[in-house]
Amino acid sequence: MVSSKDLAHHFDTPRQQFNAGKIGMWIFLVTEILLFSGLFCAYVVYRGNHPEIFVYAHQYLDKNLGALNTAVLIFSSLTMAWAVRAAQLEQQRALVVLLSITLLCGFVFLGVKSIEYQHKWHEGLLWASRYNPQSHEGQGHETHAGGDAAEVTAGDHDEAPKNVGLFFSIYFLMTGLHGIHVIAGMIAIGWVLNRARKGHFHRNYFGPVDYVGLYWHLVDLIWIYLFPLLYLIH
Amino acid sequence: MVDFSVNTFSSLAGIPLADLSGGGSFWLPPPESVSAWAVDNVFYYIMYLSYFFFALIFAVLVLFVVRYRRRPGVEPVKTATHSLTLEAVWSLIPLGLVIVMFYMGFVGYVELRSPPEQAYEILVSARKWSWQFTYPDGTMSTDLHVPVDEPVRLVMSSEDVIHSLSIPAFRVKMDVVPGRYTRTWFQAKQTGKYDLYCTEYCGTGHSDMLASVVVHEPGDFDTWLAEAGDILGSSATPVEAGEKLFRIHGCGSCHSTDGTPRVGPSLKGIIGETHRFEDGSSAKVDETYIRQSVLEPGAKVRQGFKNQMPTYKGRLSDAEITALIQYLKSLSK
Amino acid sequence: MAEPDAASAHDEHEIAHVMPLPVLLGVFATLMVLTFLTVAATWVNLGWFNLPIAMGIATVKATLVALYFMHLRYDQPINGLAFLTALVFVAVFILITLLDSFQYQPDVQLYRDQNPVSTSE
Amino acid sequence: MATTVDGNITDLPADGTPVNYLNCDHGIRSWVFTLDHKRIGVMYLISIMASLGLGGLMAMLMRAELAHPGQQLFDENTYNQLFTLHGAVMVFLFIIPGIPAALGNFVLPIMLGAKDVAFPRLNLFSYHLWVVGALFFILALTTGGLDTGWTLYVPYALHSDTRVLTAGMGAFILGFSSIFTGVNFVATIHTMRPPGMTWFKMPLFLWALYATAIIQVLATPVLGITLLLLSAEILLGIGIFDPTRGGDPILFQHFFWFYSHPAVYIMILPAMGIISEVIPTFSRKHIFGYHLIAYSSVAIALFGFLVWGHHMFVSSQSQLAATIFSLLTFSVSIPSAIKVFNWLATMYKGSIALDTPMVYSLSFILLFGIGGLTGLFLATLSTDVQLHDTYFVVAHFHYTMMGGTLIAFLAGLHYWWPKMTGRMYNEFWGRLCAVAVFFGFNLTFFPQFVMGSRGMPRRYHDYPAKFEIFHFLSTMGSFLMGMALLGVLLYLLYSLFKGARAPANPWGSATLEWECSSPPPKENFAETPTVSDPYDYDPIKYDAEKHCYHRIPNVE
Ligand code: HEA
Ligand code: HEA
Ligand code: HEC
Ligand code: CUA
Ligand SMILES: [Cu+2]
Repeated sequence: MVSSKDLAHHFDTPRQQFNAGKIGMWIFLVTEILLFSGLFCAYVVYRGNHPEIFVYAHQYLDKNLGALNTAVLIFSSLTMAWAVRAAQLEQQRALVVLLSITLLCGFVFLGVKSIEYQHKWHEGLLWASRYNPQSHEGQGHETHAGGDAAEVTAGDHDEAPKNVGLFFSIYFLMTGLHGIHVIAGMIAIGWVLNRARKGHFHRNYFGPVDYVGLYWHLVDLIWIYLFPLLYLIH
Repeated sequence: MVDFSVNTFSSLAGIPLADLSGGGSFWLPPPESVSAWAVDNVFYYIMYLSYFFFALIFAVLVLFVVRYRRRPGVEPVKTATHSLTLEAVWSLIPLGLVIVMFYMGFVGYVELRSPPEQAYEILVSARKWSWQFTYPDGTMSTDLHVPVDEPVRLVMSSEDVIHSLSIPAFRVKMDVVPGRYTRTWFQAKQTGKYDLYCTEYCGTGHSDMLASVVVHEPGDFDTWLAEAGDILGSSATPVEAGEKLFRIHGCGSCHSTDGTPRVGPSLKGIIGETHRFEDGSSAKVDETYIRQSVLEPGAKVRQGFKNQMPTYKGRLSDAEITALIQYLKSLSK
Repeated sequence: MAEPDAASAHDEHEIAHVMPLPVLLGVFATLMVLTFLTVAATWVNLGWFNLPIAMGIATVKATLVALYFMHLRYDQPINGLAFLTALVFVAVFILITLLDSFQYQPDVQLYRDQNPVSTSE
Repeated sequence: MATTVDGNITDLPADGTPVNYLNCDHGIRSWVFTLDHKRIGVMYLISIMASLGLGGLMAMLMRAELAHPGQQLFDENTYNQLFTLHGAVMVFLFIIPGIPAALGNFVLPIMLGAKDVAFPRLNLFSYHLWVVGALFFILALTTGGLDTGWTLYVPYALHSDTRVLTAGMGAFILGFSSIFTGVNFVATIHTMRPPGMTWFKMPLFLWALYATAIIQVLATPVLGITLLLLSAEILLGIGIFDPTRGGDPILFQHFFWFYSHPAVYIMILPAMGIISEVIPTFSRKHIFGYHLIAYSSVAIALFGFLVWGHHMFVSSQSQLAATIFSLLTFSVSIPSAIKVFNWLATMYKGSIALDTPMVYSLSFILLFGIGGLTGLFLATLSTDVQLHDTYFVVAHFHYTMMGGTLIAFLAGLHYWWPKMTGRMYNEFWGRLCAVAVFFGFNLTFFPQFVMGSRGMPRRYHDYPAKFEIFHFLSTMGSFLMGMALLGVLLYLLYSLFKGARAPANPWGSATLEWECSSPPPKENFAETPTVSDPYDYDPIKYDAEKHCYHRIPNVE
């Protein structure tokens, strides 16, 4: 029941084909991890040497929006993993629905991000060379129960340590690169979704769903670290 | 065009293949600093090991190729396809040897990197493409002058890109990095003149970024310092003073005085000319203009050039600039 | 080539392990709770200790995602191995670089104190 | 037809030449969009040869300029662009893809007994990426060039008014091309091995490619992010690397070398793999110490990640880090030593034939020996202070990259040439040029050791007269070598048209790629071949009147 178009000429069994694809995907994820490692390295080096910059600057990030996006991504990870299960069990309708939800979550995530970026833009909280903060009336996000006093007074400039721009350079690099990966993931999901609607997948051929799933989970994984590193600094 | 004629060789004939004077060898120049041993000892240790291993490999290789060359009727002999003992031998012996290598190198490195406490400190400032050495009394020079038999510590930093200060005769090399200090030191063993190179690629003038190290008798050093100290005073005319300043402050690395443009325009006979600028405006070159060019070069950027000139605000006194202007004027005639 | 009887048995699969629904939902719930915890942890000031906590929780979350959402727990070991290798090398990269930059920071700081203009934003 | 005898070929077309991957279908599209690993390998081969020619041409020009002190042909800026582009082209366009993507692509699946690599589409994509990357390089070269040195150090790269962005983008794309090759090879070796091909039945060339793939996958992404950060620095001014914005230029060097040191083992491991195939074949002896050679490849790959700081001993890296890096660097030299001695031991009591591939392999052992041993001078902390950024380093890495990798590449090229093209090249010219290259090479680069240790800095357009003799000799040598290599190109091209038809197994090798006809059929093997010890030459018997070897399954 494996049609020849599902099994490439150079493979013997669907299992061999699936495992090959899976290893391939994992190796690719490895490269993605090392791609991000550069940014994490920069982050660690600068935070290690200039903690004051990070403590001062992180409060301009909106913790709540960050948390919201975290939730959205985790939920999308659930639907994605579920979609893989659906594909394996040939539950075609469920597959289509779940993939659609995942894709939707992607859009929500990007929406929230763009709101955050707009704020930064207006307040001039940009990377080193464009960093010129406006008067901080606008920034009042960081006011949850017991936000510690040291940070609330950060409005006036003489409080500001040197080279705060570096924090925002790193912030935009990390979230930016992650955002690009989200978009790439969404394109991939869109492609799988389209094939799912045409009913391409069955219990002996669901590799693409699984691989795209892995990729999407990695994007989630990276965010799981970005969130506390950028938004939740003390 | 390149000439490969025979007389090339005759022209080369003069050069000695090995510089054996004063402990130099085919490989290394004579060691002129007290810590040269830090490099030389381990260098020769590795060198002789390399001779040995290369000879060994070469000999075995030739022997096998000759002895076991393929000949009709001669079949290869089956021998062991592996032998832990053998393989252990030729991994453990090298292992031991390299551990010694590392240790010797480490000891030497520490020597080269730890200047004695009471060393004579000279500030080094590197820029495209010249060196500037500042002595404790504020005196500046473009060649490095040091007293013999006295430890000298160099505290270095760069104004633009990364450079690297290298004095092969002293076994000294250290990068000069913008935005931070780097340090190195040496103690010259005898008076003389030695080469100083820039060994980190820094652009167009990289291979011209040379200087000499002049090692003086202690007495001579002080007299040199004294007169190098006040340029205006020690020179007969303002023009002469201006000429010195022009050298010391490295103007020459960007400006020729013979009319050929380099990174910056040639300064030959510019006084009185009218120059157009990148922003389209133009002005007559006079004292005020030159003063401005030196203090805020970006203000008027000469057409066809980029705003690459560093400002000399705070580095040149008003009197010195006047001297420079006198010198530039003298070029016009 | 799939045996028909394999198809009949629910959740049985001849190519790869199928993740039971309860597991998926359970993992999701845990992840959400942990997310809330990290945010909550920042409401109380534990000084330097906040960082390890945040990182610890993040790592637990990451592990859950990797093991269950990404099937690593039931996958061929090689994939997990690849994943771990990546992490090890990332650690090497970051730690050695960090160690070095810590070591030479004083020379940078000294320069900045003495030449304030040249390194402002 | 010799080719039909033991190749598993079923049908013969009218003209008598058996169907093979070359003549199975025609037209440019059947090449540009092929999924056949063999055709992709061939396209890679042509491309990297062209790159080698380009890089070599620039090298010749550089040497001409350096023949004498003072300006000969070019001004400083032109010279700076020459050595930068020479280095960048040779590294990113030639030597990194060189052996794995060209020769590896062709033989890996066949050696494995597989029909193709795991992901043929990815394989083709990787080649197309290579072409795009190369185009970016050409673009940079033609529109303003590049003058940063191949190491792209900041802050100079930020100040340079040449095409840093274009070239950086090119290198970025080439990086992904290399990554995809690596992904493909790992997946292939893990999942495409036929029954019987256990890990330790694999030819050592495959072990080498596997180890290489590990590095490609783990290291190259860091080059990617480094180049992204560099571009962001230039375009946006993010300040991470820019001291005038509170950034740290040394950090860039850490990033760069975290990739670029492992990259040198991307260059050498496949080369060592080729040597491990050629030497046993032409000695008709089982390779000595198979397991240790296999393990040492992996060991080199992994240790190679822990030593990048040895490029920064005088860069104002901290003394602590420098010490650690120096110590770890030596750890790599041990596995290399093991390989060298095991190759020698393999020849012991063999029956050594000095065919061209073997001549190259022998010169590899000598030249890489020198290159590696001089690496020890550089790995040693105090001596590196004297030698860093002098011609000693230049000589070191040419002995390893050119004397090592390029020579091994030539060995492999001649070794598999009959298999790839179905033609034999002229042995006499082959040996002659191999010897000429050897002497030309040493004349070019040995003097550079001497002037280097005497203090001659690298990347110098002009130099003090005391170094003239060495530079002059070096230039002479390089012209000799250039001519020899041109000779190689010529007789190889000649053999394509006039060369004798190649039998399936001209050298008497025991690995699988010699079981199928030369050139191989499209699917490599009609039925999966039986796997046996790749270095057992007993069943390989010489067939005098056909001048080729056959596998006679020996009956115990
Ligand atoms: C194919 C590429 C290749 C290879 C294989 C190597 C191999 C090695 N390299 Fe090299 N290296 C480069 C390419 C390569 N290198 C390049 C391109 C640069 C310069 C980049 C730039 O700045 O532009 C460089 C620069 C470089 C430096 C920095 C120098 C400087 O800039 O100051 C150092 C320092 O440690 C170094 C060390 C080594 C060592 C220890 C090995 C070892 O792996 C060698 C191991 C081999 C042997 C040891 C020989 C075989 C063994 C024997 C013959 C038995 C006897 C052995 C013992 C007694 C130990 N290399
Ligand atoms: C694979 C790597 C590789 C190879 C093979 C070579 C090959 C050569 N290199 Fe290169 N070189 C580097 C990598 C390489 N180089 C690197 C990385 C640098 C550092 C750059 C930097 O500092 O940034 C460097 C720097 C460098 C310098 C130092 C420049 C300086 O510091 O000022 C010199 C100087 O002599 C030099 C010379 C040569 C010579 C004479 C050859 C010769 O061996 C060339 C011989 C080859 C040929 C002559 C081509 C022949 C081929 C054919 C004829 C086939 C042609 C095919 C077609 C035309 C289709 N190289
Ligand atoms: C790093 C290179 C560099 C150095 C060092 C340098 N200059 Fe310049 N200079 C330039 C460049 C480039 C220009 C043209 C652009 C401009 O006008 O600012 C220039 C312009 C000038 C001009 C205006 C020339 C004209 O024709 O209008 C004068 C005068 C001048 N420099 C004097 C000096 C003096 C005096 C010094 C040393 C004390 C000096 N420069 C050092 C690069 C340099
Ligand atoms: Cu300054 Cu090179
Ligand atoms: Cu290295």
